[in-house]
Amino acid sequence: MKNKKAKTLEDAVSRIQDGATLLVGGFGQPGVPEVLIDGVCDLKRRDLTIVTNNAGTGHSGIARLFEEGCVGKLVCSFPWAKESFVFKELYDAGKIELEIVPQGTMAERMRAAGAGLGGFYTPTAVGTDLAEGKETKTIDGKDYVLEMPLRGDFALIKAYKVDPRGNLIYRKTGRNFNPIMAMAADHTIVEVEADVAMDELDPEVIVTPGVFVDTYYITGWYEIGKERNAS
Amino acid sequence: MKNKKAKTLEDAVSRIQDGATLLVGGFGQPGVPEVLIDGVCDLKRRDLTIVTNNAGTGHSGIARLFEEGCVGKLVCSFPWAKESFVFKELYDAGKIELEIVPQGTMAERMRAAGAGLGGFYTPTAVGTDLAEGKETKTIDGKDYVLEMPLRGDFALIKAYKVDPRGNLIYRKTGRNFNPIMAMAADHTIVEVEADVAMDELDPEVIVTPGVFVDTYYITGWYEIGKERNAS
Amino acid sequence: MSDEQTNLLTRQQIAARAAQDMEDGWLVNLGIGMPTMIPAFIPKGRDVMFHSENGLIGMGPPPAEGEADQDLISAGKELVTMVSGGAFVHHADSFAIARGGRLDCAVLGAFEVAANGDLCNWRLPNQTSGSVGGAMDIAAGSKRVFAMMTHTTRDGAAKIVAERTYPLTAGGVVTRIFTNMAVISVTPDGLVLDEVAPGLSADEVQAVTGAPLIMNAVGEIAVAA
Amino acid sequence: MSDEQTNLLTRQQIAARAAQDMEDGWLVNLGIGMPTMIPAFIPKGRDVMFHSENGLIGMGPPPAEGEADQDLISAGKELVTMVSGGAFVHHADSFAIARGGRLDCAVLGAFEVAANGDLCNWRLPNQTSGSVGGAMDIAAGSKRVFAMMTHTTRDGAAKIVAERTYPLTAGGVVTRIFTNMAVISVTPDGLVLDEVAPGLSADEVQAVTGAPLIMNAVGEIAVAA
Repeated sequence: MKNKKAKTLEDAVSRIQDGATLLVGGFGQPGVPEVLIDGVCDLKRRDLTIVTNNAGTGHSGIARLFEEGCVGKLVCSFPWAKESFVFKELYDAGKIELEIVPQGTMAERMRAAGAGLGGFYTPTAVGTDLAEGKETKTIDGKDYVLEMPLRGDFALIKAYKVDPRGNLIYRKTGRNFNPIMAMAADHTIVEVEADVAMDELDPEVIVTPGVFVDTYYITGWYEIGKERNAS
Repeated sequence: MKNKKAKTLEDAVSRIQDGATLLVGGFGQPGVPEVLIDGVCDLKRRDLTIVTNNAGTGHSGIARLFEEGCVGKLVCSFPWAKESFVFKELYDAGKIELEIVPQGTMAERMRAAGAGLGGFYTPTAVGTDLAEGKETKTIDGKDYVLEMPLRGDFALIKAYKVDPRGNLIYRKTGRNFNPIMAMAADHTIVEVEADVAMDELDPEVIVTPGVFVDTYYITGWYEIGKERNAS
Repeated sequence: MSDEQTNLLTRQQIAARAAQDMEDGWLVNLGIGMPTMIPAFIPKGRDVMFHSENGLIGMGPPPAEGEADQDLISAGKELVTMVSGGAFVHHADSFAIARGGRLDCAVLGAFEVAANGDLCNWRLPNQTSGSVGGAMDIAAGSKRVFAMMTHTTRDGAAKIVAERTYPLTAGGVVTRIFTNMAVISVTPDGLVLDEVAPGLSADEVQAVTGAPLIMNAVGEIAVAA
Repeated sequence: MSDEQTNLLTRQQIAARAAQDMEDGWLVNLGIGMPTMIPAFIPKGRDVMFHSENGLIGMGPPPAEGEADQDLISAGKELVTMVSGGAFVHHADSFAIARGGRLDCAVLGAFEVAANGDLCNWRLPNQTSGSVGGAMDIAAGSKRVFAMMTHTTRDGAAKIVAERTYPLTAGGVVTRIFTNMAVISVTPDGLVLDEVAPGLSADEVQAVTGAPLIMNAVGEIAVAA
């Protein structure tokens, strides 16, 4: 059986190259793979495209990735939160590109990529700025916008438990985008609190089947959003 | 709290009127709501459209619905199994209409309906008879067929356990189309083996949230595909 | 100047009024800000479930001291709890609920609402972008959209207008408007002034509203003592 | 006449040969019929997981006597078991796996395969419809599609042809063909005859094949004693 467990943080993320597109899980702080993001920071990559809901908090996580100059473009739904000041500064200085996508469309575009679809028509954003330049179509008397699949070279996600096959379960609202992103990337890397033995996860309750998981790295529990001790 | 529990089989299904479109769960025999189907048979409705994977087995379940003249049209992926002889006879006699849909497209069309989408582009069936008359589009150099959402007036599904909110879990391959159909109908009716008290289903393992469930009817366990004692 | 002196409803009073419209058995999504005050005012005996688009069905009140769970937050990123009978779903399923018409109601803040129900709440006209979040999906998909806001800008300009001037969030979706001055229904015939705050006249409300209000049987907003 | 007398492989032998191509770590979908015989022949030590499109990841062998579970079946509607580390998913997720490119291989029966990899396996030309099941989705989405079939029809007509004459299942998808006479790869240059059954010559295979076969280094199919 393929060993998907990364021994070190560097092993988990080192395939990521300059210019890669990374789908990064999390909504608010739950479900953000903070350890993996730090691992990517340490690689000092350049020109990454990051797809994630928020534009980072304070100076850690995604914000650190911005601050250290690793990111060329952000695709997100909610860029302008108070705590996303690092992103704002870079954006105002013209140092980072931004694509705003409605949150449900963002989730659905990744799901479409994962499901092998070429695109879909959504009622979201019809008639708005965010539909500009996009094909529209009237279907059964209702207007829709054509949206394209959004695929990552890598997904960086956070889960609660993993078994040796890479089957995942999540914890509460830490689930959010993570299962969708796991489906939508060429290579899915999981930060996970704990690993369990084979057969400990009931096949009825697995949220992300291991077929979507390429690599996982065990972090143990940590307080989200707080500074961690270096490992 | 709204009481979704039907006291009798008739209460569970009696809203169904002539001409309604019914999404009926199951693949093979697991997950087929046989008791609900018998309930619909007893209503003696006419001109129903049935969306389900198979064309019935022997003389019971969906096959009984065909045999009693309730169905005007079948939408399915696998009509010509040996055991679907009742359907074949009606079809050959010109008494029933048939729409064949690739199985994955059928699932995705229902999901699209449930997710409020206007349609989607799929690589499935490109260049085949089943794409005839459908719009095609080349996206990023690959050809796709436009498929439309498939919505039901009712979904008739089978689940394993239900709580008072209508939250559902399924059992093994009895899951199949059921969760998708629950999302895609105006009114979802569930046949379910057992009901459990509030808080007995872990919110992490619920497959179909109760928001998709309108009515459920408890049947207890029965041997699938076998004649049942009248209740 | 306090709200009381000017006969304007407080934020709590607007939330309390909007809460009266939440019907038994509804699934409701609440936008960031004022709408999140609604759950505390749901009339007793009514069963209303709250959907939070980050995958939480059955959002409950903030946790008691010391009982917060860092993995349980609302779409507004506040620590919350979960009620009995809730479920967790992922983001695509959560928005399938919203876009697929399973939300009985969404209560959203607004910069501007037009007489035809156009909702503008994601971007200011002088900004090049905004934080859209899930607003467009939820506004486009919900069975009903209630706008909840102050009746005018701080400068006293109308936020309820004949035709929108702000960037659109979703067209023709708002069904009712709850402000610190009035309750207004959006109908095919135009805006209907249903209720005014105690001490205000219908004409006073019309004076700060940018579209004509139909006034048939204007009631008074019931405000708890 | 028995297969042995005519140097044709038995169904088991075709399955055993195809099983050799199942690589360690693969996720594989097996079509109805002959392909379902493959799991028994996977070489020891290779980890191959089987996907059944009715929502079963990790399909295992048929249950032991008395241990069948009525809710656990394959896409071919036979009672099966589940291996350790499997998972159940619903139909949309199951086909997301197939269409989304997570199947390393699908092994499907075929009526006809063309030199360009066109797969025809869902409907006979003289029928007005067929039971498509999941064949089109799986064939269109899998990273590799292996066709597994008798080399000719019962009447001896070629099933491997220059251009398809049967209704299409998916265009240009077949990567390798396993028959009772040969193993053939579909390449941009055309069909390459990789191996022939013991006792058969390459020319004998070409004689019953409807498209030219490239013959560079033709091996012999290894058959267990």
